[in-house]
Order: sequence, then C-alpha cells, then structure tokens
Amino acid sequence: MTLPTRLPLLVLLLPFAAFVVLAVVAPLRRAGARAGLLSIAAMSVAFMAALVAWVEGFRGEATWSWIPSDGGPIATVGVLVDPLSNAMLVLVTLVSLLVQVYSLAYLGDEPPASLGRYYTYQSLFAFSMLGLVLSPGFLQMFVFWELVGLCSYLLIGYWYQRPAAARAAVKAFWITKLGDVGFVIGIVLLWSATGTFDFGELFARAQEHALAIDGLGTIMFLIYLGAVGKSAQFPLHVWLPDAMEGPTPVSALIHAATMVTAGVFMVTRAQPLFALVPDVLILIGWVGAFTALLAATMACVESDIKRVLAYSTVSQLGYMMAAAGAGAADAGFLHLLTHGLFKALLFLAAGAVIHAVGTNDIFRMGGLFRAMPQTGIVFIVGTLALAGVPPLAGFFSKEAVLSGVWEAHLTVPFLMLALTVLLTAFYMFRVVFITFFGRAFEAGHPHEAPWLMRGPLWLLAALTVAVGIRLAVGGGEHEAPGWLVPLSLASAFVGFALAWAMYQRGLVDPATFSTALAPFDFLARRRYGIDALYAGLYRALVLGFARLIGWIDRYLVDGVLNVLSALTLRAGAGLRGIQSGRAQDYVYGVAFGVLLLFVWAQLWR
Amino acid sequence: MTLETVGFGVVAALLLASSLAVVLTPNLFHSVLYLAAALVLTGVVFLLLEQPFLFAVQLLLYAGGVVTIVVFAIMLTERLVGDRIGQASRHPINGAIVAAAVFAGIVGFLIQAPVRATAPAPAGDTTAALGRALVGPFAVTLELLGVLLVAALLGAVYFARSEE
Amino acid sequence: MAVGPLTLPILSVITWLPFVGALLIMFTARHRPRAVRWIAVVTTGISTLLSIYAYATYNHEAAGFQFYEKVPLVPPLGISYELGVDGISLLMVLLTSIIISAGVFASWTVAVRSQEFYALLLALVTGVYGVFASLDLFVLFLFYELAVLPMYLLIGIWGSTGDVRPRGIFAWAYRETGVGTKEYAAMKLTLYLLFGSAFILVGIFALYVSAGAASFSFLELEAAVFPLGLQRWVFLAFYVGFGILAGIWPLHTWSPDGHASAPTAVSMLHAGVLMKLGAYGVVRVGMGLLPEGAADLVWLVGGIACINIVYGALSAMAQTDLKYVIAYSSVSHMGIVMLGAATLTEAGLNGSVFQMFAHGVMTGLFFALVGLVYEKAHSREIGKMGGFGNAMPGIATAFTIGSLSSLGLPATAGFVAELLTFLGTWRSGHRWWLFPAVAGTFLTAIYVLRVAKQIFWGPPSPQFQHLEDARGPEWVALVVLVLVLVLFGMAPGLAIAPVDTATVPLLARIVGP
Amino acid sequence: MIGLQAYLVLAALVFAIGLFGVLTRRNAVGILLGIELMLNAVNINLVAFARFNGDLAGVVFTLFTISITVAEVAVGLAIVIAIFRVRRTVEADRLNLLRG
Repeated sequence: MTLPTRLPLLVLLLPFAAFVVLAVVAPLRRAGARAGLLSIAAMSVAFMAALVAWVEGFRGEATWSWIPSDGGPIATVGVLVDPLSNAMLVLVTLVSLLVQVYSLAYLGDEPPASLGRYYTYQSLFAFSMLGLVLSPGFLQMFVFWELVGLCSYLLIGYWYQRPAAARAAVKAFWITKLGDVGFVIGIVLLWSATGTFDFGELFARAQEHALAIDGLGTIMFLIYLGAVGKSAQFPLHVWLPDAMEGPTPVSALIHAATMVTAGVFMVTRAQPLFALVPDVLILIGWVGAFTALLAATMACVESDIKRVLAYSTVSQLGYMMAAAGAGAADAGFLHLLTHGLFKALLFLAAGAVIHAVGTNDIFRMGGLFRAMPQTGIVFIVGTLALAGVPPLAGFFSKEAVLSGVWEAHLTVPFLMLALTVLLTAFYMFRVVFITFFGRAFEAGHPHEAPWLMRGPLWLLAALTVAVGIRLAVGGGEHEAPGWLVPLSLASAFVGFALAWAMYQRGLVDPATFSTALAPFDFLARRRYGIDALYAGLYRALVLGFARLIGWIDRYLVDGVLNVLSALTLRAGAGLRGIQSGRAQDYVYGVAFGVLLLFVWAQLWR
Repeated sequence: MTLETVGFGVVAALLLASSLAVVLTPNLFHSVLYLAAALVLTGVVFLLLEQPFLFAVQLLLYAGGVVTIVVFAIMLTERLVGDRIGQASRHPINGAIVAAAVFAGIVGFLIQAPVRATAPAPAGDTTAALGRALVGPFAVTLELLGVLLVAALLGAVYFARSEE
Repeated sequence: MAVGPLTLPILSVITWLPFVGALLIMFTARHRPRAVRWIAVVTTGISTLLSIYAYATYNHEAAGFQFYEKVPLVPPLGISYELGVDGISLLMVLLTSIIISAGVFASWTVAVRSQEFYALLLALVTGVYGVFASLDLFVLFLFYELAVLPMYLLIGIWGSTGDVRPRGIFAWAYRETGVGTKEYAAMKLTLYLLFGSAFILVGIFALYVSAGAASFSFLELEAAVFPLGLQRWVFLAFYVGFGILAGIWPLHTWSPDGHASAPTAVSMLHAGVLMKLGAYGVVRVGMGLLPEGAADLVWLVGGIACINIVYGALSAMAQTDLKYVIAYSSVSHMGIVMLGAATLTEAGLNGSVFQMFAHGVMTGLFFALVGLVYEKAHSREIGKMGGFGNAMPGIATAFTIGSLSSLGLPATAGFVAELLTFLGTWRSGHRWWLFPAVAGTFLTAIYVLRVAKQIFWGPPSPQFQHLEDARGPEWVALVVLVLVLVLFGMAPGLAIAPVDTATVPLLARIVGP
Repeated sequence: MIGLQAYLVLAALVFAIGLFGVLTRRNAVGILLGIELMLNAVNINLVAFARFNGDLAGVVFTLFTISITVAEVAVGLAIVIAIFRVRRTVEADRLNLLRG
C-alpha cells in the first residue's frame, strides 16, 4: 500500500476514529461542545488530507478480503482512489467540516448530551459517505450506501421527540430502502452472472466486450433503482422534503450536498457498465428530467423555506441524473460538485434565517435584508448560482448538463430541463423577495448569526464564486450549441422577472396567476398525490395485508391446533367420569376384565 | 352316600351360609362373627382335605388373629364415632349379577377341564414334610415373607399411630 | 486430529460445567440468591471462555471434527458418548456461550425462586451444548430432550400471561384451552417439541437399522449408503422433527406464544439458541446423513422457508404486543436460515449458518431488551408506549442496533447473513426464492422501525413516569450482545472462515464437488 | 369320594360371595371382610389341588397366603383407622380421592 491509497484511507479512518471515541467514551459525548470539537478536529485533518490527495491527483487501489469463501473471497473491501473519488473526498470533507463548525453555533442551545449524540452521528456519516466514495466495488458501495441511509435516518430523527421528525425519519428510511431492494437484487444478479463485485474487473470486462451477460439491462436497471431511492428521483422522491424535519445543517450536508448525490455518484462511477445498456440510460435521462420539472413545480408553491430548497435539490438531482442518462456523466458530476457547494450555502443561510426568526414559513418573514445583510448577500449568491447566472459555479455546470442532454438527442427531456431553468429562477427569487425584501413581518428583532455560522457561509459563497471563475477561465472544452447560453439565460431571466413582478412589485397578483394555472397549482400543492398514494398503499396494502395474515395466523392456523387440543380436552373430560375415585367401582372393572378374559378364553381360543 | 360325602355337604352348606351371612348382615359386628365361623369352617374343609396342620394354622392365625384385629378395629372406630356403625349394601343387584357371572365363568372352566387321576392320599403326617419344604426349596420365600411381615407391621404402626 | 490422553476434554467440560453449576446451585445455594447468580456466572463464564478458546484454536487447515472425545456407553447397541465439533457446530457452541452468558446477566432480577430458575436454566444449557457437540445420534437425542424439557417448567412457573381474545370460528376452542396463559404456552411448546422429537427418534432408528452397522455414531452413519427411498422419507422426518423447533410454517405457532410467555432469559435462549438447534439438526443430521434425500426435497424446504420469511414478517407487523413482534420476527428470520440451507450453494449455506449465529445474538438482544422494557414499564402493549428514548437512551440505542441487524443493515451481522443467502438463492435451482427473501427484509424494515419509533421516539408518554435505563448486570448483557453483532458484522470472516471448512465438504456430499 | 370338582365349585362359590361383599359393602371394614372370604376361597383351591395332585407346594402356598393375609389385614385396618381419623368416615363412597 502506498501513499496514494494510504492518504485517502486516513481520510476515511479519521471520522471513524472520532465516531468510535464518541460512541464509546460516554462522558466525552455527554460533554456536548467538546465532542463537537473532537469531531471537527478529525474532520479538519481529513479535509487537509483529502485536499492533498486531490491536488496531487492520486490514483490507486487497495483491497482486503472481507467475506471469505473456498475459492477466494466473495467480497472485498478497500479504497479506490481516482479523480472522481478525490473530488468527492474534498467536497464531502469540506462540507462536513463547515457544517460541523456551523452546527456548533446553530445547535448551541441543545442539551450537551444531545449535541454529543449529534456529533457522533455526524462523524459516522462522514465516515460512511467517504467509504461510499472510496468504494472499489458494488458491495462496499452498498454497505456504505446503507450506512449513510442509517445516518440520514438518525439525523432526521435527531429531535426524536417530535412526532413529525420521527415520522419523517422512518419514511426516509423506508422509501430509500425500497430503492435499495432493487439495488441489492441487482448486485446479487450481477455477482451471480460475473462472480465479482469489483469495479475494476467489471470495467475491464466491459471494455473488452466480455460482459455479454443475459439481462444486463435488467441488472443495471435494478441497480439504478437504488439511485432512484437515494437521489430522490421520481417516484421515490417523496422522502426528501419530509427529511427537512431534521436540523438545518443536516439538511445542508446530507440532504443537499452529499448523501442524496450518492445515487448520481454511483451512476457516474458505474458509467462504463451503464454505457452498455443504452435503454436504461435513456430511461435514466427521462426520469431525471421529469423529476427536475416535477420538483420545480412543487417548489413554486411551497411556503416552507427548507422545503423549497428540498424540492430544488430534488430538481437539481434530476439534472444530474439526466446528464448521466445522456451519457454526459462528467457534466452531471460537475453539477454535483458545484451544487454541493451552493446548495449547502443556501441551506446554511436558510438555517441562519430560521435561527433568527424562529419559523420556516417564508410568509412570516420579510424585509430581513436590513436585519441580516450578510446572510442576505450569501443567500442571493447561492440563488444566482442555482439559477445559473454567470460567472457563478452553477451556470457552467448547468450549461454542461443541458448541452449534454441536447447532444444525446433527448429532445423532450431537454425541453423539460430548459423549462425547469425558468422555474428554478422563479421559485428561488420568490423566496428571496418574500424573505429578504418586502414588508417586515415579524415583530421580533432578527439579528445576524454568530460568526461561527457566518464563517462557513462566507467561505461557501466565496467558493461558489471562485469555482465559477475557475470554470469560466478553464472550462471552455465542451462544445455547446451557440443558442444554448442565450436560451438558458433568457429562461432564467424570465423566471426572475416573474418573481420580481409578483412578489416585489405586485404587478401580477400571485392568486390570479395560480387561478390561471389552477390544475397545476392544485396538483403541485398536493404533491401530485404521490405522498397520499404511498400512504394509502402502505395502510391498505401492507398494513391491511399484515393484519389479515396476523388474523389468519392467530385464528386459523393456530385455531386448527386449538380445536384439536380442545377436542382432546373434551374427550378427556368425558372419560374422566369413569374414574369415580371409589375403589369398589374399580373392582367392577377388574371383574369385567376377568369376565372378558373368560369369554375370550371360551370363545376365541 | 358315604359319611365323607355327608360331612362335606354339611360343611359346605354351613360355609356358604356363614359366608352369605358375612356379606349380608347389616350389623358389622355380627358380620365379623360370621366371618370367624366361615374361617373355622374353612379350616374344617382343610381337615377334610387331610391337612390338620393347616387347620390349626387357620384357627390360630385367622380365626384367632384376624378376627381379633378386626373386632378391635371396629370397636376403635365405633368409639371414635360414638355410635354403632351400620352396614347397608349398595347396588346389591349389580353386585350379585357380577358375582354370579364370575362364578358362572369359573364353573364354565371347571366343566370343560379334563378330569385327572386323583393322587393317593399322602401317607402319614405331612407336617414334617411341610416343615422341610419351608426351610428347603421355599427358604428364600420364607425369609422374604418375614421381611414383608416386618414391613407390614411397621407400616401398620405408622398408619395407625396417633398424631404425636 | 489426534488427542493425547492427557488433553483436557474441552467439549465435555464446556457441556457439563453448567450442569455442575445447576447441581451446585441446588445443593449449596439455598436461600442465597447472590450465590446462585455467582455460581451461574462462573460456570457459564468458564464455559464461554473455553468455547472462545476452542474457537480460536480450531484448526482451519485440518477441518473436520476436532476436540474429539469418545467413551463407549452401551457397546452392544453401539451407543457411545462421542463429542466433536466442526466449523458449524463450533460456531453454534460459541453462540450458546454468548447467549447464556448474557442471559444470566439479563435475568439478574428474577426474584421468585431464583435458585430453581437458574438451576433449570443451566441444565437446559448443558442440553444445548450437548446437542451441538454430540456425534452420537442417540446421545444427541438425549441432550435434545434435556434441552427441551426444562422449558416447560421455566415457562410454566416464571412465565407471564398474555392477552389473546377468543375470536373467529374457533373461539370456543380458545376459551377451552386457555390461549394466552403461560400454562397454555408452556404446554403448547412442550407438546410441539415432543411431537417433533418423535419424528426425530423414528428417523434415527430408521438410519440405525438400515445402516446395519450397529452404531449410532454420526461418523459411521455418514459412511453408510442409504437407498434413495429411505433417504427421502427419513429426511422428511428429520425436516419436520427438527423443523418444528426451527419454527417452520405452519408448525411455528408454538414459538410466538412460547416466546411471549417465557421469562427473559428463557426467551433469549429459546429464540436465540434452541431454534438454531432445529436448523442445525436439519443441516447436520438431515443433510449430512441423507445427501440425496436432501437434494430431492430442497424445493420443499426452500419453498416453506420463503413462506416463513414473508408470512412471519407480515404477522409480526400485525402484532400489538412487543414480545409477539419479536417472536414473529424470529419466525421470519429462521426462514432465511432454512432458505440459505436449501440453496445448496456454498454462499447460501454459509449464509444460513451465519444467520443462525446472527439471529441468535440479535434475537437474544431483542428479548433482553423487551424484558428490560417490560420490567420498567410493566407493559408490552406497543400502542401504549411512546417516547421511552428519553428515559432509557441505552436501551433505545441497543434496540436500534438490534433492529438494524434485523433488517439486514450492513456493519451488523444480519447483513452478511442475508447477503450470502441472497447470493446463494440466485445460484440455486430455484432462483425465484430471491424475491420473497428480499421482500422479507424490506417488510422487516417496516415493522421493526415502526415499533422502534412507536416505543422510543415521539413525545414521552404521560402514563409512564418513572422509567429508568438499564442497570449494572443488565448492561453487561446488552453490551456483550451489541458488540458481538457489530464485530461479526464488520469482520464476518471470523465466523465464515471456520464455517466454510464444514460447509464445503457437506455440499460436496450433496451436489458433488 | 368327593372329587376335586366339588371343592373347586365350593371355592368358586365362596369367592363369588366374597366378591359380592366387596362390591356391595358400604363400610371399608366390610369390604375387607369380603376380601378375606375371597382369599379363603383361594386357599381352599390351593389345598384341594395339593391334595388331589399329591403336591405339597399348594399347602406351602396356603401357609404363605395366610401369613400375607394377616399382614394385609393389619395394614388395611391401619389405613382404615388412619382414613377414619382424617375424614371421620369409613363410608367407602366418600373415599374418592382417586377421582380423576
């Protein structure tokens, strides 16, 4: 094992060590902030190491046997280091670090024991996410895939005493698990066909066209289902908005920047395999684009600031998936990275707002720019990046995605994505205008967040700009049609203008507008009935069927048995009459026995 | 009709009569007295079968011992109860039928059984031979019997002893 | 492996030490509850240490049965006291040690007649060890009975009575048999298991007679060749006989009632180890001695296992009593065990054995936790509980980890077991088995998390004011079990390496090398 | 000469009478008396066979039977007295502890 693998391994093991220490040493965990400091220290070192690995452009692979069997190990674990994982390492460690620092202030009022628990989970999450990123094979990826899901579950349910949080945590777990059912079947099938989980070996065979197995399309589709769940693609996107019940930094880290992108990362990682099954790719592209549009429409009618951002995340994940489906996985991955930065920024800024006003409802905010200008500025930076305004990071990655989809001749998905650009600008500026400008609503005195929270915000904002400029300087390789930039800019501007006209100037009454688009409005506000559909299916189908089976088991399967035993008891009760307890009656029995013997001896001998 | 036949007839009749009296007398005390008679008469049957020693044993042990014990027992329980113990029969008809059926069954066998040649009457006194048999081939049985009697004695004492 | 004359008969010591403990408890510790517990801790502790030692020193290269001991008992009939373990049985011996060690600590608070309780418990453990270590079918059967019978007393005396409403067309029978009472549960369990053991006995005698070697020794019977027709029905007899103990559908109903009524340590042992006894019997005796019969009947074994998985999970979802949920989850998970065995693949069989271990530890943990919750809250009604996480964070954490293992989350032992079983199914002759198995894990996620959420999450229920977390000895039980779950989940090779040395030759006999 | 048959019939009759007594007596002591009659019948049989087969073993058996009977009566009466002390009755109908 050499430095290129050892350093990423260090990145992986540092948060793990922090987790183990926090999990085992209870006094430290209960100390709260000190637990946070330990976790942050581990993360900072990990970040440095990741940065080194990225800058140096390390490559390498190291594996160890995990599940042995007679003919060599069935499964291995290890680290796979390449530019893809290096970039992700930096993103994950960076956002984790910033979020952990931010949480120190954001969750400062929590009881120490809870805060310690929070940082324990955070360390575990960082470890799991890094493990996922470094996976050299599908199995390890699945292992960490589930672990990040676990962390998501635990962190959404951080305030476990709130029924809504408890519900959301369980819902998130179930829905993503549903996708994982496909994932696990997929990798089982893949293993049965090829005998390996290893990316390197699979890709090599794919390159040599030696991967002609029956049903590869099915297998890849099943694996993709895992990504559908984790990356909140239609129709399994319903858990992500609910996941906003967790603390805001958690939403920033897990439900915007890192974990939800695992699906995209996986599709990107397994690109050589997906490339063999164009049908599945096209499906991925369609579903991605549709998800993007669907989520954007729901974001337009949402009034909870975090949920708007959540729908926006779903929408952007749709972009990434659409790019992956179009075969432009690089573009999708670039969008993943830039989105990770500015969406984390948006969430953290939203967290600062929520922290200040104590509500999530944008209509109970207003005019906050005056009270907290710094937060306002970084929020607007994030908004511009999300809306795809040059020279911010989001612009370039979004252009790359759009051009990739166009060049793959996925015309309808392209149109959906283009429309989404308009909607994105609209719903984001809607939030900006309502929250930061407009009439001051709250009677309280909102104030700027403490520096522990502002620091990460500014850093992320600076990175968003810097990455954008870096891309503007060096990112001219992709061949986009000339009309693409004007088109997307125009769409974004239309969205912005619409939001401005409706929520800032009052030129258009939002109510009239929604009446005009009544059917959409109606559906979007009800989340297109998908949540209700799931709830109904769950209650009627799963629980109903379970009750039926439970009843059958208790009263039919067991009933037959109880009838048998009751009959035995009855027969016994009938026969016990013979047993009078009087010795003389038994003498009758003896006498009859003797008589029987006589008769037998006389007649049948 | 020889004297022996007459004697047997008389003894048998008396035995049956006293036996019936045992099981039919309402008074328990009388019943015991009839039992004593029946036992003595059984002894006489033994005499008829040329076993004078058994006759003696029967008189001593049975008629003497058993009857005495039973009389004691009755008197003891009567004293405890404080009045005479009555004796009624339960389901006499059922009992009679079953008993008659068993009797019939036995007789059925007896009728079918082949009649074997009668051995000559033992010459001289059989008592000596009996004694030799007891300490000879039956010695172990005799010892075991002794053990049994001791055990029964202890058991009887245990059951009947007063509560501390 | 040669055993010198001076070597410690390690398996005998492991097996009989708890029995010695039971005797000591009965004769020396009257009215001294602390002494009772310490005797139990020391004797089971030494057994545990010895089994860890045996596990660590098992020779993987040599494989086969090791730590061999043989003392002829009834030479004319070919009955001998013959012990020996291979990878599979060794893991089961280790599991037994872990569960009983935890069980002794978990039932620290048994107040009523603790002397008899611990004595019976330890006697039972000797039976369990004996079954796993025996290589003589006759002695194995004796140990099997020793493992089953104390159950009756343990449940009948120390059990708890549940609430089952007589309903449906058979309601009259429910009233007459007293469904729900501990006496009912104890009787049901005992009768069921004795019913099963009758099948086993017949099977053993059939093999004994048919082999004609006048020997009950497993090794000698293994060498014998049985006609296919005999193999088929004897395998079926073993499958039914041992399978009842493993909770195969539809002969599983003793298990929810029994587990729900049993006191904590007994549920732990029963669900944790005794059910494995059944699965172990099917694999070791059924498949080991009747390879062709087993190969002929795996469709039945696997098909019923699939029913078990899904049916058990759905039944668990329908329960309102916490103990019943866990009990039905055992029915579901034992389905995975039987399914893995039925795949007749290396991965599947390893998964099956690993699942025996994983489920043993997991369900032991669950029953320990349920016992604790019940002890503190005096309720098993899930619907009435809520927000316990605040008052008992340790219990909540352990429960969560148990749940995660139950639903097959990676880094817990449950995942490896389920994954290997899945891998096995698709390579077996019946690919469709994969789907019910995977569906089962998803259903498990639903009911397990639902229960965890209802009990530990949400606002604290006002009904339960004075809840407290686990204490002293109870912690020992929880920590040991959680650690084992996670350790074997992260390093499955610990278990699979020795198990593999046993499963590969076994499969070679069944499906050829 | 009286044949074996006559003795056997006599014994059978006594046995039947004794059985009748056992079956119908209400008093435990009365039942015991019935048993004595039955045993006597057996003794008659044994002695008769001994006499007519010329084999002394029957007589020996009779001796044993008589001894055992004495023991049995002693124990039986002791039990009767013990029961009587506890239950205040020797009515056989009330002595039904054996009831299932």
